[in-house]
Amino acid sequence: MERRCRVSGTLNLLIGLAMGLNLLALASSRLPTLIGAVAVQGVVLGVMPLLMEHQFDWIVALVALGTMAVKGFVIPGLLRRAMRTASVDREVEPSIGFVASLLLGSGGTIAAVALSRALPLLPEHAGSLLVPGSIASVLTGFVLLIGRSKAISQVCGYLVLENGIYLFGLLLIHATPLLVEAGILLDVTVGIFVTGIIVDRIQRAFDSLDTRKLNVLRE
Amino acid sequence: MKPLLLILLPLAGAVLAAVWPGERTRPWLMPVFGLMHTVLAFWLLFDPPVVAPGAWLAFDPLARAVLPAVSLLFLVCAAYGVSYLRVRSERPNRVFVAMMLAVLGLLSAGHQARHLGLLWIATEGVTLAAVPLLHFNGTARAIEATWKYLLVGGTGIALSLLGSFCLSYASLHSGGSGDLTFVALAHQGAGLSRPWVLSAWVLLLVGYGTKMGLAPMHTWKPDAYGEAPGIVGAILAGGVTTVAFTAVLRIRAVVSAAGEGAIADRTLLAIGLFSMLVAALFLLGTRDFKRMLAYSSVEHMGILSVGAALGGAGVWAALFHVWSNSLTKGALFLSAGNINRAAGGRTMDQVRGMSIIAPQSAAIFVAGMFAVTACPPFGPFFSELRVVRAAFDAGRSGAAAMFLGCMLFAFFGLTRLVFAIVDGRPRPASSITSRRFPENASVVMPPLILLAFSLWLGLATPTVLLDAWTGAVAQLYLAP
Amino acid sequence: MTPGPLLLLAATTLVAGIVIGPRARSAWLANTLAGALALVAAAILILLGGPVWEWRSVFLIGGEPLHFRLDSLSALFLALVGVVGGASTAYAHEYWSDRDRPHSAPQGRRWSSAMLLSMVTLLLSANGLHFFIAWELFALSAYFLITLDRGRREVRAAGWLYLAASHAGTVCLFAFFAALASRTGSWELGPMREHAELAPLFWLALAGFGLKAGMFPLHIWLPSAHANAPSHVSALMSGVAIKMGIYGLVRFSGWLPVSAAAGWTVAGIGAVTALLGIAFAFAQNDFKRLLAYCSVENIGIILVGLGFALVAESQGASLSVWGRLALAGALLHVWNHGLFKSLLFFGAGSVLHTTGTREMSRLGGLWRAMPWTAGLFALGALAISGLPPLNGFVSEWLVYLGLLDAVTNHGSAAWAAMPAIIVLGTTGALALASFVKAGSMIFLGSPRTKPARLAHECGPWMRAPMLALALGCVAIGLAPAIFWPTVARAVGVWQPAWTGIDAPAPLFALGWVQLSLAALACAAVAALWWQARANGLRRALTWDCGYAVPTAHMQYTAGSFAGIGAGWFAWILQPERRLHRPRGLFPTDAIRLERIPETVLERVIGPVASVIMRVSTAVRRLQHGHLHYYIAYLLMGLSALGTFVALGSKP
Amino acid sequence: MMSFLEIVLRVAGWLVLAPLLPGIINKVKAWVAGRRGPPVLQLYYDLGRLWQKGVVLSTLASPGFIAGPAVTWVAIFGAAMLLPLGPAGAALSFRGDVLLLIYLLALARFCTTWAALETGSAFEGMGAAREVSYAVLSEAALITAVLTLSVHTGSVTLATMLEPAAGAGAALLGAGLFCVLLAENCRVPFDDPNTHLELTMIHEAMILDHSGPPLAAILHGAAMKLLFFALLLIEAVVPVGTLSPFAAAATLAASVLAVTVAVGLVESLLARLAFRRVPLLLTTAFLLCLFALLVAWKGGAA
Repeated sequence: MERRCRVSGTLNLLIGLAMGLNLLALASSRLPTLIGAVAVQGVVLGVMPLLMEHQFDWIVALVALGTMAVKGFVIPGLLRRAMRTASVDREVEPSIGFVASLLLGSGGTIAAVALSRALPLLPEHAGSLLVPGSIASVLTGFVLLIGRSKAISQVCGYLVLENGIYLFGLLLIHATPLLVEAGILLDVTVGIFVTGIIVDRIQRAFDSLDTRKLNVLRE
Repeated sequence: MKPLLLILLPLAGAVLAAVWPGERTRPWLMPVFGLMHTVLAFWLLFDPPVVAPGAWLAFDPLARAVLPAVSLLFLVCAAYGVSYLRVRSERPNRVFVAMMLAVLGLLSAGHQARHLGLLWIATEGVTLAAVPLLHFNGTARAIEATWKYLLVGGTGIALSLLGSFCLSYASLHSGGSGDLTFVALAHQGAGLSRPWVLSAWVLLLVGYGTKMGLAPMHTWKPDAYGEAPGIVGAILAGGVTTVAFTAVLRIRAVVSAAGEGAIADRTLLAIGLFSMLVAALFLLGTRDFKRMLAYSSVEHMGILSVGAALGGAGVWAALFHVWSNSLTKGALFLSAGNINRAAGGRTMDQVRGMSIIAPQSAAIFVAGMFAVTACPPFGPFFSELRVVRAAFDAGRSGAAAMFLGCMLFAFFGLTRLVFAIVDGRPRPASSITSRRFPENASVVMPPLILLAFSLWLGLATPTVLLDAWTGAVAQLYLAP
Repeated sequence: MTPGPLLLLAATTLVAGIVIGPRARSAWLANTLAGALALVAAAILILLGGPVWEWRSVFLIGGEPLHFRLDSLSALFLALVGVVGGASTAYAHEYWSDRDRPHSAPQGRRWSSAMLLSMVTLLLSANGLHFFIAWELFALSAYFLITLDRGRREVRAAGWLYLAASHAGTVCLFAFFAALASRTGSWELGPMREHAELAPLFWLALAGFGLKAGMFPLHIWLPSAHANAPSHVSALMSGVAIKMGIYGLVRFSGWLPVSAAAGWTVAGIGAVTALLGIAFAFAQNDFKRLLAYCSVENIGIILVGLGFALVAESQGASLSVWGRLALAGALLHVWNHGLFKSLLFFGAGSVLHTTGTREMSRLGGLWRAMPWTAGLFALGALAISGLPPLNGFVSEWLVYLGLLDAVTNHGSAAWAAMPAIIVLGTTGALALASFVKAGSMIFLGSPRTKPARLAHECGPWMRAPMLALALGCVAIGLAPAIFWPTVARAVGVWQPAWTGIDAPAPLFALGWVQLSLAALACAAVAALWWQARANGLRRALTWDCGYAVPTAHMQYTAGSFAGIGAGWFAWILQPERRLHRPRGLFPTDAIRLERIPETVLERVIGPVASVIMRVSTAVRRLQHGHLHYYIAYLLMGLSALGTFVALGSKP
Repeated sequence: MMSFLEIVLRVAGWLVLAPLLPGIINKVKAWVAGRRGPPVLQLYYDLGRLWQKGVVLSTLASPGFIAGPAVTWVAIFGAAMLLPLGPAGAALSFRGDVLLLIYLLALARFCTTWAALETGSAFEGMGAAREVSYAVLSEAALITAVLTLSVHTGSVTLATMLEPAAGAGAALLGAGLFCVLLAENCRVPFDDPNTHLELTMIHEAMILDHSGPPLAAILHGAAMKLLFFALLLIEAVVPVGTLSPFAAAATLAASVLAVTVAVGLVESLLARLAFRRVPLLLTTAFLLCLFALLVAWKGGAA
């Protein structure tokens, strides 16, 4: 019992860390910082399932490792490469200012806590911050998607969004079969690979990753 | 076995295409595998297999009611694709053919998925597989369209994943075993935790609605349909959207089993009418006939979700409309592709006098336009009439009035644009480009065949389809 | 003998016409004429008191079994379709010949077969679904007929206006039929007066069918469509097509329970339509537009008859039999207007064919070049002005008589009947003015322009149909008693309480008077002519108060002729004038241009449409190509649906 | 149905007596102006002379130019035959004949204007335009008057409609009908039959180019029309139908004379209205008839 409390305590600590990383992602004015924040968040998320397990389970361990690898290293690496090849200046160029983004992010976090009050939790999840954490990350992802104009930073936003969903998925890690987890990984990896490819193509077609240039198609 | 074959066969074809050496011969893989798929699908349509209740993948009544339409559409488009890829021989077609077949396989998976997660994975797969198809042309515009499709669609998909999680979490309350097949979920019924079900419904509706292209999540549609080749547009509008629609239907059944059917129907009605309104307003002013098709498809998605909101009769009519819309839209997209190539332009400022340059395609385009605006004797007339009748049956006269008003404005916009490009004196430029892309049977027959199917569907709806739809309605409304 | 075989024959010929039309010209003509004759024969079999013909089949179309029914009411319209359809077929043979129109003539043949076929199906269908399908096909084929001459921009514009308006009507009918089917639970049509809950549906029918019939203010599409269509199509449209709207109204007002309010409304709309329609007609300078507006007027007269029939029916059919007279008059006027309006459009067509202009002020003196056309047009003008001894008078007389009886009954209907009678009288006087204007400006005086001087008479294929229609006008005018029973049977179908062949009006006496008047007139003309010849005829320049060299431009023009009357209706006509007065001692030029806009279209619909388009433009700006906003829309949609659900699902 | 002799008498009466009225009017005008004036039978001489004269046809005129006057005359004659003469009744009477009556007058108008426009002269055009336009108002007034009568008597047959007096509304109706009479016959103040300024005429302007027998037909027709309206006015106001034949005949004769003199007096005392005022006067006539209708309606309701 007290192990559970300690576990959920450390878990909540990590979740709090992830939320903090959200705010960092929002505040970071340079791409490398942003990518870094996202990478660290990925690693943190990867650790969580191990903590939630009462007894050691290979498959879960594999999933955790896979997540850590992909979210923490592969994708950030990809993005860095894209950034280097595109030789974009490292500024983030927000279309929503940093302060505004921060306010939105923190507002989102508060809203997340408020929303999660309305949603009943199972007893074993009582007191865990998973739900507010995930909602906060999703909202942060949206703010990044809406408020950043570089393709790379939008991809980061998308990643944060995915992380939020992953956080939520942890609620179900006991109940739902691995299928969903596999789904997450598949989605993230394939999604990011494709994103990487497209980012690359955008860079070649428009020799820039500024998506504000991508508004030819309009009414 | 057969249901699984429906999925594996095209995927195998995709692999084959990926390794196939001959650039000229590769396109033939599409019609070949398409034909096998269609034969299989109609075989299953005529003699439906028994479905194990716990199965994750099965050719259940709902799949039976929709999948053959997609398969048929794909077959005709594939036949068209052969000649299309011949005229576009300057582009490598390896990825294109492989991904077309992959899309078909994943579509079949999505239609047959009876498991929340599986359904989501299949839909996601379709989304990603369609990406290379979208920027087949490789132009900057195509890439921009793809980027928007990917991010908007991806966000939608992410939300639907979150929704699926919410639904499964809802099922964990009152001791759910975590079995996410729709049957099991519906069986839990009122046991599902109400707040989670509702949030799941919202997230899933937005997520799959993005794939369907319901307003305001439709923004990717005009760009994607506008820049993709006509054949891809046809598959997207007639196939991919239907997966999302069947997903919505399945989830709606679970939600109503949880006792929230009324609010689910209200949301469907609201978003459907909103989509129709937005589409009508866009259609009134748009000048690009391929984007026009996209908005018209938004309108028809609205019609589908209105139908889905009107109870059994409405869902029946909606399934009917899935068929008639897929086939008619297919005809429109293919003939639009012909016109686009012949005229070398897409807006009513660049394109004029197509009745002189490409008479047959223009005639098909006009006929298809009348068909898609619910003029008899084509399919959509009958299905939309049934939707309206269902609305009156459900006592929703106001909804019916708004529905018809949007139809009217859509008609104004469509006729305005279509006749602008069909009539008048052609531009000299287009008479040159048209010589490079002459009309021949291989590009005229496929849309004509689709139109003929739509006609046949309306005038003499085959009984097997009738009871397929009835069966699907029974499956969806069996929940207590 | 049942009409079945004849109808089958007609259907086959029409279907064959669609197939062979583009290629075999003469074969198509013979074939379609045969079909038209078969239709007329079939209609006559029923109108002569034959039993109602009914045919059911297990063959499903759109999931509904075929069910055809031909009773006196539909036979009445079927006969009109046959007569006018046949006439316009023959007329088109020369008027829209392959020699002049190599491209559009073949298409024209195909589409007119299609239109006739769909109208016949519409008249026969006893199943709502098939009725509606036929209705829509008829509207579409009419569109393609109107825009036969697609090359011209104004034709396309007129065609699109027609298409848009007719689809607006279709949408009303969409709702009407869907609601009917959902409330009765079946698509079968038939008397359902006992279902009181169906009464509100009549308003939908009124909007949908009235729009096609051209009732004010839904007539906006009519003038430009009739004016820009080829004349044989105008004749078909004006003679038959708009009558399909009337058929729908009569048919469903006979089947559905109709509230008294609906009756009053129809009558009121009819009166307004008649008066304003003819006011617009009087002011026109384009003779085909004049004819088109005059169709609006006649529809108004028909609606007045129908409206009072509805009022009578709602006050107790057996008590107020005057409604029977009004309805009979209206139905007879359907025939009459079909005959003389097609005749007039044919006449207008042959003028247009040879002079190439629709401006009355560019014509004049054509009687010398085209005596046949002039004479027949004059006859048509007499008939349409409702003057004895021709058919127009008979039907208007019946309507008047019905209204007068309503007045003398001192019932509540009298309050509406008295103004209606006065309006009808005024309308008649204005109609007379309009057609004196049209006839004289086109055919009398001296040619105003070169084309008018070089005009030539039309050939036999255009003359024969006009003669046939003119004969019809004379026949109904001189022997109304013969035609009464047919109309009476149709009325009996509409309201069983009004069955019976005995005429409540002395049609026999009227017929004799008209006959003797006609004879007397001929005798008087002959006598006068003979006496003048005996005393010696001398041709000389028009005296014109001794003006030495009168020129063609000194003649009164269409505009100046209508000046006084149009001035009284300036409030609705809103003429747009461009006036450049002569200035100085030796003025070189002076211009006075006048244009009569379609007021409802340009002053009401136009602004509304532009507002809607502005909204659409504003909405379309949201699709500005910025991905960030697209995702923001997605988020908004999410939150909107969330709140909707959260608010909506309070247990 | 009446005997053959009676028909002949009636026809002869209409043909012979009609041309007397214009003569009387002119005599009255001359008398008021203190001149001797033309003989009362002047029109007879003119008709006789015209019937013998040759015809000058405009080069533009079609056969309609001759047919027009003939049909006009027949139409007016037909209307005259439908008009009941007190107890003698009409030559032919049936339900709804009153409408035929009105439309026969319209037919006459159609033919007159048509014939007028044959010549392509601006004056004829002018006259015709005025004729058809003012007819709109006068026809409204006439039909309202008819409506009044049929409301009053509850019948739509002239013979019964004209039998009793118009009751309370008689004075209004008489005034209205008198205006209609003046307008329809183109007398002052609507039109001036013998001014010499064609610009200001209606009826005379329309027949400028007619000559010989057609002109004779027109003049005789006009005279019949005048008599017709006089009789209609009288029978609407005076219950002639209820009197004994001789009394009725006397009353008719006397009151026709009275109406004619009245017309003459109006012509000599009033000046012709400006054309833009004409519609005003006609509307007044229409309103008079309308009030008569309302009175009759109240009476009928009571």
